Amino acid sequence: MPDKTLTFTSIAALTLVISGGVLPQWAIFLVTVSLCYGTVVLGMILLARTGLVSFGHGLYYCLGAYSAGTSKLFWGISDLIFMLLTAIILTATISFALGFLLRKYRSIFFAMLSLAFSMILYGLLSKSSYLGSTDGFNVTTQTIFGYDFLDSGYARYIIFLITTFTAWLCCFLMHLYLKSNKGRLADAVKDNELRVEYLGASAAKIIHTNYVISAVLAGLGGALMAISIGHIDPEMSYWTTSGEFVFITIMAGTSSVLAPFFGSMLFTTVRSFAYEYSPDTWQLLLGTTMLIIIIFLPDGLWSLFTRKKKHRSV
Amino acid sequence: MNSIVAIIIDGLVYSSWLFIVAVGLTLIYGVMKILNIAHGSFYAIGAYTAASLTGSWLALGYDQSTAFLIMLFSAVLVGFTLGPIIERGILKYMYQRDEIVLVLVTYALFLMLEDIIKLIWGVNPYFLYQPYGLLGSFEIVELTYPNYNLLLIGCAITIGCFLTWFLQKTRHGKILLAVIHDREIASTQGINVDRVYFLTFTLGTVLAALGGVLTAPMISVQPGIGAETIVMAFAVVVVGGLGSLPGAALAAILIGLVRSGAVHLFPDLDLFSIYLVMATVLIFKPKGLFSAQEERQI
Amino acid sequence: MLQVKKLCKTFGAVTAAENLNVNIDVNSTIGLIGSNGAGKTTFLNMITGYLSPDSGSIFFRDKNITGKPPRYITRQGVYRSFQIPQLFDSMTTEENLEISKSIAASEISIDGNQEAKVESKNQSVKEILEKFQLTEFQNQTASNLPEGTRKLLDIAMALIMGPNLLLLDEPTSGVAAEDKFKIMDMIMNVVETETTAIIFVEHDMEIIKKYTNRTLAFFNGKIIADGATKEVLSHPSVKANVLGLTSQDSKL
Amino acid sequence: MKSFKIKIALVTIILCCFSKAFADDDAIKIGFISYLSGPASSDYGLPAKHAAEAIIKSINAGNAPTPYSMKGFSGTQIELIFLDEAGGSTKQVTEFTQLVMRHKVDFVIGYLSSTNCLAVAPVAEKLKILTILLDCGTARIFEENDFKYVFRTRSHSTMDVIAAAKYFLTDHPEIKNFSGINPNYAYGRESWRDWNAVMSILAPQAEKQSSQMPKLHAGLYGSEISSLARKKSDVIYSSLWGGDLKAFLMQASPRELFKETKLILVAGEPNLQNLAGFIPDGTIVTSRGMTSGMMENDSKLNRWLIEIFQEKSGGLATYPVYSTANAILGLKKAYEKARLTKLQKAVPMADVAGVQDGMKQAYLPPNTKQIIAAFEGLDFETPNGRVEMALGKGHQAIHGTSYGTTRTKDGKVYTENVKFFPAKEVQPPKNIKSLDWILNGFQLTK
Repeated sequence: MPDKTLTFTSIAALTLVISGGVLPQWAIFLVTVSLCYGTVVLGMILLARTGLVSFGHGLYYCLGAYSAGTSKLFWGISDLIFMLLTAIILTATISFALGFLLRKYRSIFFAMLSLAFSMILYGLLSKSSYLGSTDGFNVTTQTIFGYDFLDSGYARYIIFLITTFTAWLCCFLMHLYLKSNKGRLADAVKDNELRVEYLGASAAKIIHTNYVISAVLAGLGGALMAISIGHIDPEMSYWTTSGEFVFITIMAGTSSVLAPFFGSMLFTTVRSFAYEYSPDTWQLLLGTTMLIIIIFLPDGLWSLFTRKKKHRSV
Repeated sequence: MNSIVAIIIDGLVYSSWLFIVAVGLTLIYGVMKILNIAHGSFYAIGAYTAASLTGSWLALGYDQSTAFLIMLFSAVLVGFTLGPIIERGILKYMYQRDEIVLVLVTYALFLMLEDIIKLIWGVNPYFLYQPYGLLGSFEIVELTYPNYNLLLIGCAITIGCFLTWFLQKTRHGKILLAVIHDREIASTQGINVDRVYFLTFTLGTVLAALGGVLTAPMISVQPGIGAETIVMAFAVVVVGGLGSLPGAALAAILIGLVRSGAVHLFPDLDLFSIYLVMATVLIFKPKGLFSAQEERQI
Repeated sequence: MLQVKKLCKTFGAVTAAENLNVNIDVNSTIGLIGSNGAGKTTFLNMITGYLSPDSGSIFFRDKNITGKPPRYITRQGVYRSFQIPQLFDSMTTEENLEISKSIAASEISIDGNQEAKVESKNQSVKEILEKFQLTEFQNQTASNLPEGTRKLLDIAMALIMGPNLLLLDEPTSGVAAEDKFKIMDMIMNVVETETTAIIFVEHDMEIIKKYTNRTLAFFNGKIIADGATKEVLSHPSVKANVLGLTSQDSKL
Repeated sequence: MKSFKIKIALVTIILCCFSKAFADDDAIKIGFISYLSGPASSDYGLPAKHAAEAIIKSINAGNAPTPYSMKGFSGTQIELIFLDEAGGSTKQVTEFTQLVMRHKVDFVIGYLSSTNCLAVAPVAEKLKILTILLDCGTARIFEENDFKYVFRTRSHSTMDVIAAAKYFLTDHPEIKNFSGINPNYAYGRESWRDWNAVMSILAPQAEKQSSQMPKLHAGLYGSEISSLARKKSDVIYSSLWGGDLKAFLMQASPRELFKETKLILVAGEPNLQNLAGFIPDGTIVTSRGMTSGMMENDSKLNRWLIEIFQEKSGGLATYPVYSTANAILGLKKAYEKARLTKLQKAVPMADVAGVQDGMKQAYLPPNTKQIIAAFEGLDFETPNGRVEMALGKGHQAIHGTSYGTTRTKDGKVYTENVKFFPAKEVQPPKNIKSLDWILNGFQLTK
């Protein structure tokens, strides 16, 4: 039986790829940025399903971006694929190490300790004049699989394709993971950690695994963002950046792997327009939206699409 | 030797400020289990109100020493207006929700209030410089300190003592402690938790505003001061153990001294000395310095 | 199968366990009785790893499990139920059982200990649902189930892998009086008694009399009587310290 | 049913937003970005925004004095689109792209923060949109890159540091030691690094004592002040600005930090009057190359700017106002010059059809390439004097700057002993990075 979500994900990705040929440049850019955000939020969703909210995921977002951005500096390579790989390796390593500590924490304490770590990175990067301090530096991506695409005139489209492909792949794998026995433990841990322990599984290990996965996704999102924006700075690790991810997570809801992409698409679009039409009161708008969603749609916007189904089953 | 004295004095002054700014946050968390990000906005609104009210009061030609009364009035005014509005209007409907969701609710409020402040006071900075120099100054180890710093330390001690007395000795305080200890048991024993929440949130808001009011004479009151302060207050509260009053006091002193030491000895570390303290404490004491060990009933 | 030696535990000034020595063999059904705070649940909690004892040791099938985490002990085949049902509230009854089974069946190594695997005596989810008469509830979310059903599901989750030692914490509390025997019958029906030992905490002496062949009576953290149920219940000290209180309770 | 309606509403909102994007008309559109929220908005971002509005209004009406008296840009009206600079560089790049691609703005003027300038410049290059950077101090932009589409119509901040040292050392050549308090972010760090470099060349005997780096927008500076006070240095160098500077001075002056210590402020506090009462007499302040009420300047252009800004916002024209004027006037000059060149070149020749076509072509507005060609190396009059696009292959402006010392009288801050430093004295020549120039002893090579 073909899985509905997977089919839909693939159709959506294909539609994006095709429409990329016709869409105006600015829309392609907006979609690329949304997909980068979406990839980060996809990881946040896995954490949220495990019952954790991180106010410091900017740490991995920023690490991913910096490892991609510095690959030219440290390795002399500015190949897109290599940049993504370094981001994956770095975020996986660091999150694996920090995971031993963070897996002991829950709720607010998890949120706060991860915030502290991301702010330490912010402090370190701000101090390092070598990496441009708070000004950051520009990132140039020259090749992909060795093919020099930068000056081909299709650079933006190629980056868009890669981002779409990565987002699709992550979405696909995440969906399979969440459906698998191991993935379903996330919900179990969120619901009742004690019971999980008394069934013989280690909640800490489940949390650790999911933490690493979500960190890698954040790193990938960050690296893709660095590549498509072309600039990185320590602000990516500041707590307000993480706050944005949390915002999208809550706004979109955690019930589907498509929700984060839908959420970040909406978020970037609305922000872009709110910014323009009410530059003085866009925070008011953002806050009000958030409050309304929390009050009236506790399961996020995605629940609008699934609500009917639930009614039927009850 | 001199430098040690300077580190301690500077540290204590900064600690007092941290404590004043954070105490409302820890009180609200203790009773209501809400980590209130909007605390930063209350702080900012307190500062704005004090700066504009006291400013226009002094412009009327009243004696400068009356400024302190107006400042105190500002804190109470802000607390008793904003606290009830937000608690009754929004938070009341949220109590059954998850702790993290409540954080997000207050984050939304924070975003909204940031813009509302701009709509009310505009973006031009306000100054309330008179009170800072008004009290004169004292000299120690060849350094001059304004007596306003002593006022800050005094206020911190007074607030700490008052709250301790209130919680330990008064009926209302004991009720609060009961709610802090166990919300469900308290409500089954006939305590009106709803009212306790209302009072706590109002008191917490007054304290937040007081923090802003007391800081106003030292800074330029302008957009964005709330966001900078709330992170500091978080650090204090988390290091101290969420909801613990003595914890907040100890954490404020610890962070204040560490920061002051860093500024004097390793100025480059200032930026993240606070987060280092936070991370270090949390690594060894996952729930902060003071926290009741929660044993789950099974 | 289970050897408990000189087990002690104090909470501040309260002694919850004082020099407990118990040996339990396969094919025994044991009741724990005692007033509230006598140390019954603490005893269960120490065996299952929720609390670690101050001193003393616990061996299960000749393996030292003292102070090990719950998941390790569970993997040895010690399963338990809870006084307050511990369910996955956002999932349906069926999913609760499925996930329990999948955790127990998966071969995740625990703390690198590969040996610690459950000897599975597979019961299918369907069978358990039927045996516990949960089939009609299988698609209902756990949080919406009636209290008695939650209790049943909680026990069913402990039973799904066929434990070697089953610990039940007040299996019939919160259950309507007329249903309590039904529940106990279901449990006994599912457990393969020849390879399993059952320990349960119970206040109801009728249940104790009907289902146990051995009883431990707790008082102030000590075991004041241990033996055949009949003997224990007629033990004078038990009568005074345990039954006296409980009979008073039931009058109130 | 209800959820279906909500879905429709959502989709409609998104569609509406998108469709708004396709409106178009003949006016020249300029995107203008400055801080409209956050700590930098009150003293920097908003005066810049108000200035832009006032200047464009005046230019559109043809009320600006010569040589800028032509209506609009060569007669074409100008339209401004404002955006907020707050929120980090990722957002800025996104918004910049939106501005250019969706709104099809013709030019972009903006950015006060160096971070945003660095982030946006390569994107402007990629999108081939002429972008004028408004302020951003860092010298890195044109020293580390070759940009074709990006210009900066004011000098970078190295000038402030060099002029500060020269000004101070004229009166205190015997300086023994110095301390610094600078905000802990790229600008503060760079400024402090440059100061140390300049001192190592101009006053090698001077010893660095305390080097404070408070967090940006820290608010409380008690410990920093104690630490500085204990050192009793000859001079304290500071690149604090805005609310941070005010807070620092408010806390430092009752503590008599400046009794024996001079203070140098290089961030060009836009509104010195805000500091009346806290700023110690004898503080060395700079105009950052802009008039800012420090220099007597009675040019027509200056009077015009002061007047229209006063009318718009009721305030004094401060240095962000002058920066804005530089950017807009520079662009206007380049645009009109490009058009003129184009007209001059369009000599009708040959057959009739060719003449018509040629005329048509000539009267079309100049394209970006032509404007860039006109802009490179341009020099033009501004309300605060002459600006020359001399560095960065004609993309980076240089101009003179002035320093003075403050004296507060009757609640007003006055500047005395104002000294003007011509551009060439405080700006590196072409083809050398400013830090290298300083370390080479202000020579091209040693």
